[in-house]
Amino acid sequence: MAILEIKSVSKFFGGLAANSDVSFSVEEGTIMGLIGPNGAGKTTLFNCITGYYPPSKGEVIFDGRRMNGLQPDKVCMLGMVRTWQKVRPLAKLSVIDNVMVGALARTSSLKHARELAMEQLKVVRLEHRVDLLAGGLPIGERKKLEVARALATQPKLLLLDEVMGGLNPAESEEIIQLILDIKQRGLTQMVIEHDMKAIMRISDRIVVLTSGEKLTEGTPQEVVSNQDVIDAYLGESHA
Amino acid sequence: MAVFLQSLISGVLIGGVYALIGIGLTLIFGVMRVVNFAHGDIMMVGMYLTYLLFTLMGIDPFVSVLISFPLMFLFGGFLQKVFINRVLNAVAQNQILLTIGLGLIMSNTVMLIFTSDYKILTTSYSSSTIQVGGGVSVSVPLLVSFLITAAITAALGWFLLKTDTGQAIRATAQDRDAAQLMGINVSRMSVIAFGLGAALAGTAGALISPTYYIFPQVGSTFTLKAFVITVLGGMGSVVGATLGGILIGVTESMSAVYISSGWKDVVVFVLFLLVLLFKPSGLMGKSRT
Amino acid sequence: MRKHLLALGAVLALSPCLLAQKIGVINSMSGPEAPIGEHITNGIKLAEEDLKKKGINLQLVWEDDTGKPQISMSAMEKLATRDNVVGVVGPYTSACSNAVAKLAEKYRVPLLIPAAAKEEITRQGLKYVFRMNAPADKYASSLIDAASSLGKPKTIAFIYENTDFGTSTTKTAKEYVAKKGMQVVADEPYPKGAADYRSTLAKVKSKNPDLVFMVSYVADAILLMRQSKEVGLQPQAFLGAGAGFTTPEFAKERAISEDVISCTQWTGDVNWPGAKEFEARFKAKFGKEPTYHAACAYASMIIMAETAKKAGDRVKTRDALKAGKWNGVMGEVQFADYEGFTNQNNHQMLVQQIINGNYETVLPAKFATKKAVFPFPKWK
Amino acid sequence: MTKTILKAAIGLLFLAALLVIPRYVESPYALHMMILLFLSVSQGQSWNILGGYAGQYSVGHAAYFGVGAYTTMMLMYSRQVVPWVGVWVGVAIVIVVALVIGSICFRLRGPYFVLASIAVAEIMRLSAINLTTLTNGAEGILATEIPAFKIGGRVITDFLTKVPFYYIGLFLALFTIAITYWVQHSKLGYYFQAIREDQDAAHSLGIHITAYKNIGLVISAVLTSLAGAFYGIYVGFVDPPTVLGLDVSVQIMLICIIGGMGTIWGPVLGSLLLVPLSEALRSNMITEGLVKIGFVSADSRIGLFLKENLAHAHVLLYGILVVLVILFMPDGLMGFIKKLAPRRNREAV
Repeated sequence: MAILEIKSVSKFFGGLAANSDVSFSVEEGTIMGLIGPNGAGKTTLFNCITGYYPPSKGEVIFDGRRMNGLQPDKVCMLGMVRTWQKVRPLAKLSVIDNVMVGALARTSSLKHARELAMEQLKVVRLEHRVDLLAGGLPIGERKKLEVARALATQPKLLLLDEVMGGLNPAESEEIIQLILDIKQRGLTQMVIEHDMKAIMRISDRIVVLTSGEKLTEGTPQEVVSNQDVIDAYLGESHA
Repeated sequence: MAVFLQSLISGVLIGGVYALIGIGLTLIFGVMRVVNFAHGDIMMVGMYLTYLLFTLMGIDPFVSVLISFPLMFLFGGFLQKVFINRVLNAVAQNQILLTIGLGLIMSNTVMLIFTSDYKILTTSYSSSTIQVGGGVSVSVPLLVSFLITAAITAALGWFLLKTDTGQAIRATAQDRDAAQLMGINVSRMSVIAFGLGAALAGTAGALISPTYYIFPQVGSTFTLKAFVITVLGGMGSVVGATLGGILIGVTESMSAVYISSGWKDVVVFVLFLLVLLFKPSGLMGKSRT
Repeated sequence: MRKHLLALGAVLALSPCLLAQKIGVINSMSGPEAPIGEHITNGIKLAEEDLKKKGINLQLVWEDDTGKPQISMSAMEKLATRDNVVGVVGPYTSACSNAVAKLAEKYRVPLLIPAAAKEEITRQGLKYVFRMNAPADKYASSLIDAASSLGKPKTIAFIYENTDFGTSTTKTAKEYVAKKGMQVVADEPYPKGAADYRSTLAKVKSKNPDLVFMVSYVADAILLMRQSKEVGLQPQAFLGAGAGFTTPEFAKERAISEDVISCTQWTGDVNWPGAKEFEARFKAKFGKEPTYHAACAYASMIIMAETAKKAGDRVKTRDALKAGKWNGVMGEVQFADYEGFTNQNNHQMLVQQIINGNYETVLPAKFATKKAVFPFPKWK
Repeated sequence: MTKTILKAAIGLLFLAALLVIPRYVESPYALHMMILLFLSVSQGQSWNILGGYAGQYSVGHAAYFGVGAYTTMMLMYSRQVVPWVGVWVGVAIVIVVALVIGSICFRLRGPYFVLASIAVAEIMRLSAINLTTLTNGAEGILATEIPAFKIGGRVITDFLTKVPFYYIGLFLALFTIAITYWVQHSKLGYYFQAIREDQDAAHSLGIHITAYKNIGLVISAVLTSLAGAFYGIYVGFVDPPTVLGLDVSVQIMLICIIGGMGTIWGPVLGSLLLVPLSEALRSNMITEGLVKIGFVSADSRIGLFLKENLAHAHVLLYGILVVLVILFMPDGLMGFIKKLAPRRNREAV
C-alpha cells in the first residue's frame, strides 16, 4: 500500500518552477531514494511535502489524507517528519533534551519523554553523549542526533535530507547501517542523497529529479542503466 | 482648503528631513542587518555639533553640513569598528541592546557636557516665510533643508549606483556571504555604511536645527520615527526610505488636522503595524524568500 | 588631605548635634525635567549661601528623583528614615510631589513644595505638606481675567502639551472660560517635542479665535510662536500659561515673543523685598536669568531652614510653618487653608507682557510697570 | 544526593530569613529597597519566560505592566473596586491584550517583532494620554488611600506600613520564580526553548509555533501585569510615562539580559545588581562612600566633581554597563558565573 502519494506537485517562486508536475508514490515499509543534481528541486519537494511550502499545484496524500495547506507541526503529528540538509540542533539544549523535544510530540510527561528519548539515542548510538550540549557535538553526531530527534516523534514516514552530507566514509557507513536498522523496524523512509553508491545500497526505489521535473523512477538497477540519468549526471560532472 | 494645503506642504517638507534619518538607518540595516537603536542619538550628536559650530564659530547650520557630514562619518565608522563589529554575528537582541546602551552613553555624555537645557538656534531666517497665496505659507529654513535633503539623496543614489564602493555596498547588502566570496571587503563596507548612516543622521540633525530645538534626549523620538520610516519603505531600500519619510511627514501633519494632534503618533504607529502585517517587506521592498 | 579627613571626622562626630539643620532636597537633577530642575538646584544653592551669611549652616541632603515618582518616593523614604531630616524641600514635578506628599504625611516630615502646579497636591488635607507656588488654576484664571479686562474676547483656542502640567492647567482653564461664557473653538493637545505644529496651527487659524491659550515649556513655546507667525495666526492675544512663556530665552526671540501675555509666579522687576537683588546675584553666579522656579525654591529653602533652625524637630517645624508669615523674594508668604486647599500659599500671580523684549508686569495694577498692549499687533 | 539536601536547606534558610526580615528590620527605607528588589525580580522573571525561554525579545512589556497598573488603579479610583479584585480584572484585560498583540506580532520574526512590540506599547502609552475620560490622561491617577484588606470583617492589614507590601512583593517574586521553575521543568519549557533555538526545526517536530508563542506571551504578560498592579498600589500613582514608557520596557528587559536569560536565577541576579546600583548612584552613596573611606576628600576637585555629577551620570553608567555586558558577557552574569565554575560534565568529546 502506498503511504505517500505525490500527485502532479508543482512549486513556483515568482515565475520560476522549482518543481513541476512531479508524481510518484512511496510504498509502506520501503526506502525511496530521491536523487538529482544540485538545484534539481529535491529539498523544495521535501518542503512541499512537510508543509513548509504550500504546493502551487497538485496534491500530497499521506496515509490517505490530503496534506496540502497543513502546517509542519500538523504534518509531524500525522506521522511525517523530516531532518535538515544543514543540521539544526537546538544548540543550547543537551542531547537528551533535543530528543525529548521530539518525544514530547507524543506525551506530555517529561519522565516518559525522557524514556522515549533514551530509546532513540540508543538506536542512533549516542547514549554516551546524553548530557552534552547539542551545539558542541561534531558533525557526524549532530546528524545522528537529528535522526534520533525525528524518530522520537514516532513517525510513520521519515524524510532524510542528505543525512550523509559532509561525513567521512566511516561515518557514512554508520548512517547507512542506521537507515537499514530503521527499515528493519518497519518504518518507511524517503532519502535525499548525493552519494550514489550509498543510495543504490539502501533504496528500494529511486526517483530522479532534474530541473524540478521527474526524469525517471525505478529500482536502483533500472535507474543506473537509464541513459537519461547517465547523461544528467555526466552532464553535471562535466559542467 | 488652505488648511489642507498648509498641512500637505509642511508635511512634505518635514518628511524630507525624516527621510534622511530613515535612509541612514536603512543603509545600516541593509548592510549589517543590525537594527540601530542609537540612530536618534547619533542624530542628536549631529545637532550638538551644529550648535557648537554655530555658537562658537558662527557657522550657519546649513553651511556646517559640509563640516559635520565628514565628522559624523568618522564618528559612525568609529562606532562600527569598536562596538557594532563585535556583535555582527550575535543574536539580534544583543545587537539591539548594545545600540540601546550606546544611545544611553551618547545622550548622557552630552547631558554632562551641555546640561539638559533646551538649546535653540536662532538664525536670521528662523521664522521667515514665503507666502504662496491663499493664506498658505512655506517656511524658508524648512524649504532650504528640504532642497539640501533632496540633493544629498540624489548624490547618495549616484554614489550607490555608479561608484565601485557604492556597488560593493549594495552587493554586501544583498548577500553578505556572496559578496565576501566575490572578494568584496565586507568589513570595510560595514564601516563605510555605518559611517554614511551616521553622517546622514547627523546631517538631518543639522538641517532640522534652525527650525527645531536641541536637548540630550531628543534622539528617542527620532529613533522610533526612523524605524517606522524604514519598515514602511522596506528595510534596506533607499528609495523606500525616502518615500517613507515623506509619507510619515504627511501622515503626521494630516492626522494632526483631521484627527487630533494628540493622536497623530498613534496613527503613524498603526500605519506601521498595518504595513508590518500586510506587507512586511515594506512598500518598496522586494519580498525575500 | 589629612586635614580634610579630620574635618570630616569632626562633622561625623558632631552630626547628632547638627541634626536640626539637616534638610532634604528632592529635585529632578537628571532626566527630562532636568533643565528646570537645574534652576531649582541653583535657587537652593543661593539660599544655602545666604543662610550661611546669617549663621545658619545647613546640611543639605540632595536627592535626584530623575523625574520619576517611584524614585522620588525612594528618596523620601531615605530622607525620612535614614537621613532623619527635619524637613524636605521639593520635589519639582507634580507627579513626584503628589507621590511624595503622602509619604511626608506618613513620616510626619514637613514637606515644602516649591513649584509643582497640580492643585490636588494641597487639596488632600495633608498636614505636613506645604506649597509655595500658586497651583494651576491660578494660571488660567489670572490670564483669562486679564484678557477679559483688556477686551471682549468671545472665543478661545487651547494648544497645550499633553503632559500633566499642560492638561491640568488647560482643564481648569476650560472650566473657567465656561463660567465666563467664552466658547472653546479648538482644543489641541500636542506631544512634547513634535517637530511640526504648522498643521495644528493652520487648523486653529481657520477657527479664527479671539484668544490663543498655550501651555508649553520654553522650546515648544518658541517653536509654537515661530510657526504661528509662519501660518499667520492672528488672535487678539496670545496667552502663555507659565513655564516656557516666562523664560528669558523666550523673551530673547523678539521677532516672535513681543506682546505675548503670560503669567508667572515671580519676576525680577516686581517690588517684593530682595527680588531684584536675587535676580542680579543669580545671574552673576550662574550666568543665567533665574526662572520663577529658582525664586520659589530659594524662598522655600530660606523659610524651611529658618523655621527648622528655630523649631528644632519635625512637629515643631510643621507647626511653625503653619503659623508663620514671611515677606521676601516671593512677596508675602503664608500657608493658609482656603477653598479646599490646606497649607497653600495664596500666592499673587503676576500677569506680564513682553514689551520691547522685556517682561513688563501689566496686571495687577499695583505691581504694574507698563500698560498692556492689546489687541496683539499684526504680524510683520 | 547530600548536595541536593544541602541546596534545599540553604534555600529554606534564605526563605526563612526573607520571611522574618520585617520583624527585625524597622527601617522603612530598607524595606522599600527590598520591595523594589522584589518588583524588579518579578518584572525580570516575567520577561524571562517569553524573552529568555521562548526567545521572543519583546521591547514592549511596558504595555502589560501599564495595563495591569492602570486597570487596578482606575477601578480603585473611579469605581472603588478594591485592588485585590481589580488586579484580576487587570489580568483578564491583559490576557485579551496579549492575545491581540500576539496575533499581530508573532507573524513577524527577529527585528520586526521587536519593532512591532515597541509600536504596540507606544500605542498603549499614547492612548492612555489621550483617553482622558478613562485614564485621566497625562495627569495620571493618584490613589490617596488603599482600603483595608478584610476577610469576613476582620482586618488582615490596613496597608499603613511597608510590611504588607513587603510580603506581597516577596510572594510575587517567589511566585514568578516558581512559575519559571515550573515552565522550565515542563513540556512548555522544552517547547519554548526549541522555538528559541530554531523555529523551523521546532516546527518540524510537531510544535505549533504560534500557539506556544502565545502561551508564553500570555504567561509573561499576566505576571508582568501583576507586577504592574503591585507597583501601582504601592506607589499610589500611575501616569503614562512611568508605567507605559519605552524606558520601562527597556528596564524590564535589562534586568533579565544582564542577569542571564533563560535561567531561573538570571533575573534575580540582575535585580540584585541593578536595584542597589541604581539607588547607590542616584543618591550619591558612591561618592559619599569614596569620601568616607578617604579615597577622595569631599572638598577636593575630584570629590566635588563626583558629588556634582555622579548622581546625574547614573544613566550614563547604566549605558556603559549594558555595553560591557553585551560585549564581554553575552550570556549575562549567570553565563559568566557558569563559565567561571568548573565545567564538570559539559566538556564535548
